[in-house]
Amino acid sequence: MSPDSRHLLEVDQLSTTFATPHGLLPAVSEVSFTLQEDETIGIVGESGSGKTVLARTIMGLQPMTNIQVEGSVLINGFQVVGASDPEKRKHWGTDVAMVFQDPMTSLNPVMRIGKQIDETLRVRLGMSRQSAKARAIELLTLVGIPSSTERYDAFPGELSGGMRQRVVIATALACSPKLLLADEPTTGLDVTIQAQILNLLGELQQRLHMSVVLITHDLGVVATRTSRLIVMYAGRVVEIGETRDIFAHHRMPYTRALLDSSPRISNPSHTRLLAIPGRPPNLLNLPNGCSFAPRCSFATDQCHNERPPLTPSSEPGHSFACWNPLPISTRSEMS
Amino acid sequence: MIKYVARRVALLIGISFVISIGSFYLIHLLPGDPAVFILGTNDSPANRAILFKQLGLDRSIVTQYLIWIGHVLHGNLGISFISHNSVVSTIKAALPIDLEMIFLSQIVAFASAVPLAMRSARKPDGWLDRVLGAGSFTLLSVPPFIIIVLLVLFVSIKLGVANTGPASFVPLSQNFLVNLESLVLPSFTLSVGSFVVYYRVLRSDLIATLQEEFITMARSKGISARRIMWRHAFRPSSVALLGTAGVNIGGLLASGFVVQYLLAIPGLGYTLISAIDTSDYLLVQGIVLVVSVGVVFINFVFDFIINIVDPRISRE
Amino acid sequence: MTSHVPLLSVRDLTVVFGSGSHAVSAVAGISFDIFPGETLGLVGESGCGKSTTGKALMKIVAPTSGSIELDGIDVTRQKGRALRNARSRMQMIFQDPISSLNPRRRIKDIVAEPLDCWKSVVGVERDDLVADLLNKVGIDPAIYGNRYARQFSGGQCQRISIARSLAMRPKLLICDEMVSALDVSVQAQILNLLQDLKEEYGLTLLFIAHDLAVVKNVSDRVAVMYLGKICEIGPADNLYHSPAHPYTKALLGAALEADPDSPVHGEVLQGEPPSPLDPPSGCRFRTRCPYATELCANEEPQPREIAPGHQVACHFPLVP
Amino acid sequence: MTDLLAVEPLEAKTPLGPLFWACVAWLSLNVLAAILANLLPLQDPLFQNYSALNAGPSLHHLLGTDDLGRDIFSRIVFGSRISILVGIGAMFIGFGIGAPLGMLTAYRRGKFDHIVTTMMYVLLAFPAIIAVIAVLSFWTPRSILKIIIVIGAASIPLVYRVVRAASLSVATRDFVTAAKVQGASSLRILLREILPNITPIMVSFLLIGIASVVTLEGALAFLGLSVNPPTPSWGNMINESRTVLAQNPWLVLFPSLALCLFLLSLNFIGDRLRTYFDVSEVKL
Repeated sequence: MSPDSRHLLEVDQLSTTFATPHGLLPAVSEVSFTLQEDETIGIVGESGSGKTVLARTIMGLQPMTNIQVEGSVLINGFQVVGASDPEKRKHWGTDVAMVFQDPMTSLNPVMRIGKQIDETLRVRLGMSRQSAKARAIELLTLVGIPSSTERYDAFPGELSGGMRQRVVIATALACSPKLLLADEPTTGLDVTIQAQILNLLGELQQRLHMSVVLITHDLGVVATRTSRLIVMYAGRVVEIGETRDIFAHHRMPYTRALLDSSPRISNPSHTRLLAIPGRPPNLLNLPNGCSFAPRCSFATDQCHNERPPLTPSSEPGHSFACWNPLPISTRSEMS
Repeated sequence: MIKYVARRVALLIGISFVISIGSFYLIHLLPGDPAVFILGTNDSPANRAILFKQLGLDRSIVTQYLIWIGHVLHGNLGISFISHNSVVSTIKAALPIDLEMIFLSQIVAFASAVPLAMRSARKPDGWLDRVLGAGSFTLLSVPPFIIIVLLVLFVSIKLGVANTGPASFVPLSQNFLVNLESLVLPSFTLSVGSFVVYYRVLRSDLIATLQEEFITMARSKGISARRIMWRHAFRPSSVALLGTAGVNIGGLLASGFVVQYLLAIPGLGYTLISAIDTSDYLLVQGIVLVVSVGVVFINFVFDFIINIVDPRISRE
Repeated sequence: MTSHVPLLSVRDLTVVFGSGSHAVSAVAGISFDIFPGETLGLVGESGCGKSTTGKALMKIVAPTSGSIELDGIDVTRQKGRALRNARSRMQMIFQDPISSLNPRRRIKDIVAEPLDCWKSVVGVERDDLVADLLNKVGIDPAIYGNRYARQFSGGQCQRISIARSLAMRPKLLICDEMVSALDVSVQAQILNLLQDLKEEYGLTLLFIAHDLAVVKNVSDRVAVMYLGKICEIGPADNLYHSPAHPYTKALLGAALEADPDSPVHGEVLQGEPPSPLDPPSGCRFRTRCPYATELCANEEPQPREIAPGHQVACHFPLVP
Repeated sequence: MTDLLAVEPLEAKTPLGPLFWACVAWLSLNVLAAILANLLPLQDPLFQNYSALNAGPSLHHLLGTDDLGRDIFSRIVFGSRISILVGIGAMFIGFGIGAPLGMLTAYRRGKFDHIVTTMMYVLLAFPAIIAVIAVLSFWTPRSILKIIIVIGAASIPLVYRVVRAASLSVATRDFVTAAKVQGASSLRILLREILPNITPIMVSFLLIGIASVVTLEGALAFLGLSVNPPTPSWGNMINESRTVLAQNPWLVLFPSLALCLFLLSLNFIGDRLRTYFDVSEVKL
């Protein structure tokens, strides 16, 4: 982290609240972080942790109705929060692009894949029909699609899941965005295909000098592919820091619990997992204090009544939200 | 794709075969000797001989069918013993009126349903959507024979608009403008039913499509809302619309019958009802056959269009 | 812990879907044994036939050929009541916890369903048994027994499914991707619960999953499937530590560990599995295998033992 | 651990609403009046009062009289009998045959399903309204029973398609497989697992189906193909009114209003029930 590098993305006290028939639902609450050029940051959390809503709020893709967004999101100097759709359209695709979770549903099923890529080129960059097609085929080759000229005319239904995700990536990269948000880009893909896609994203990031936000529920995906990591629980950042520090010196009991409950290949078989009791809280009915307190074995009265703020730990850039943090040098049983 | 079309054509032929058997068998539903009914008041030995030769009424039922279908395939549906006209020429004279009515009504229905459904879908539960929702739901419960009677009552009788009332029909070949005038109320009546169905089907499919991930993906590329609606949302949402339209054509013919009956417009419906009233059974049989096969064929064409619109269907 | 007489013995099982040019051998001749009290893990990527294998064992899909012997009785050709009888000794838990339970029934009735089908236990005894089963899986029958299935979360539904499957005291439990729809923290709860109940009820498990780490965690032995065939089968620790089939190695190499110090896989398996409509000749993995030779194209490798209980179907098994 | 098993409250459903209950009340009133028409203090619907031809609404004739001096109110009440009888009768036939067949083929699949579904598809392609008109015009003399049989038969493929689609979406879910695996018999699975899950959609389709049948009967009566005058029905009242449209608009307005309100109530109840039970995943 050299001090002179620019912050490409600055998220400050960002909250997203949905108005539902059953009350207000705070999907994302007071999230702040920054991202430098060429950096990859990971966001991990279970379902309902707010990671997907966070990604969409950063993009500014949320619908306008029944939703309240507060705080600020600056991407390359552009304020996303409060911007109108036409304003955002100018920066979507060129400043920031997104790769979605399910390649089965994120491509238009009745449009040839080539057309879905060159549509962006023609609408956004004003390219001619021929040059857009040539560029689209180039992009398909770039993301590793064999015989891309023929595949240009294929419908998404004719491709496998891994191939479709490559097409989604090609579409996202069409206007050379500076920031790529990847929301669970490999969930639902087989392990060997997952490895191919993650390698592809890593390669492209270096080659095209992008910053990447990698959102996942799988600690394995972020462990070796991100420099910094955010752990989310119930819509809040509960721990943030360099990836290595989080794995080795996590202070928040939830992070520990998440690591302990994932089975590992390196463990001998029949290793008893340390499961967290209960399940993630109902966002419509959050406890007053720490959201994790009802499931936490270290919880005290303070945890139940007062929300812990993000507190710096000993390593630079490492903070956690906990009243009773784990002692500094503990490593969990994993290593 | 070719395989799919071949399968559909085979099915079309099969269905037409079933329809031909059904239409053929109709005259045997008549209680007693069909010849008595078909000849009506013209029951003379000479006519009887002609009829027996034409239909082979003294042969086995299978032979009768083969004789009959042989005539049909040569474009001969027999000669009515009531009106002494060939059935085919009567149908040829009436059919264009139905087609014109359906054509006009469908233009109105699509031209109003598509843009309104799009506006509704853009803001579900907005004021426009609520008004159209309640309005279309109410219209769903008003049968066409009530619509046309009320239109005639208020427009032709109370307001006295010319050329719209009963028996004011003028053929297209005679006077184009008056012809159009005389078809305004009938076509409008037909278009109301179609509009309601098309609007509701397209609106709900558009709303579902607009929530799909690929629409969010298209937005994230920086494409305008208008382009997303037309290029990305409309096509995948139009499958049910086209399917409904195909099925609706059959219903339109029936609504057309009612409208023609009231206004004495000599289309197929009016001809059919008059034929039933005068017990002109050969004419009824001919109209049933032609209309049924026609409706099935239109359905087939719509199926084919759906396939082009959504390549997923033939791939299954 | 395991005896030498298998509880379940599968020989040359094939399942073919469709016919003619559309025929797909989802399972293309597999043989394996499961011994009483053990857990056999079955891993592979989507479309490899692992779920079809589980369904064929339960006869939810009809096996095309081969034999399935449970406790020495061939269940392959059984029909009607005999089949229903055999099924009560084998039970299955499905992937989608929500879809596994009828949303319009109360959970105590769902758990009692097998008992009601067989009329084996009735009246108060039945109610007590249901209550006991629900308690065993951590759901208080007094509070929740009368709720409808649709009111429960995924993890809870999976608990109810487990309770239901244990009602007839089956010998063999087939778990088809039973934790893959759950969050990590809930997944660990269910895996632990399964382990506890396995010991308490003396169950034998066939654990089908795509997640290598989960399979390793629960299994005594592991079988790896690729395109309808078993390519390697052996003791879990042994197979994970020194995989002999190139596919097993590639699969393990692609798996991600939650550890920043684990090596980043430089070489990953290229390409995608070929279509099962038209599988490659000889060894089915040869089109993606870095070690493939002409022999692999011409001759299908047969399973052979390379270590006690460790079999591999490869002409050139990797030596540790 | 049990204490942490928080159970979600059932999704709070939006209530059915006063309009729904108003429709139910209106419908009940219609049906009750039709059943009890003979016992109610109504005038004879066939009695011709020559001193009051084409009279407007008055105290003596609440909704006026027609061109033959018959009481419109009484004729509307008696006319509703035909519509209701045909609607319920035809749907009884349609559901009686179409529903069990649809459930069975969806559960069984295989060849039997393929044959029956293809056959139904063929029948469905045949325009039902034209088939009904054709059969009714040849199958003389017309009677209410014949009308019920013909419309009922024509509705079988439609009911079959809806029930099969609904059953199929249930039959492919894991809990049906689970029941099979536990040793449940086919009959038990059909009645215990599938039927409860498709009941809401069947009820809603039944109501909308009755509305369609009543509309069809109205159109037939309007064309003079239903019950013969002087027996009143909503359709033939509207038909008879068209000759005196200019002189006596009441004659068309009241039966039309009665028919439309009846249809609207049926459609509204059916639609509300469908959203209430959230069966939108099954496309009709």
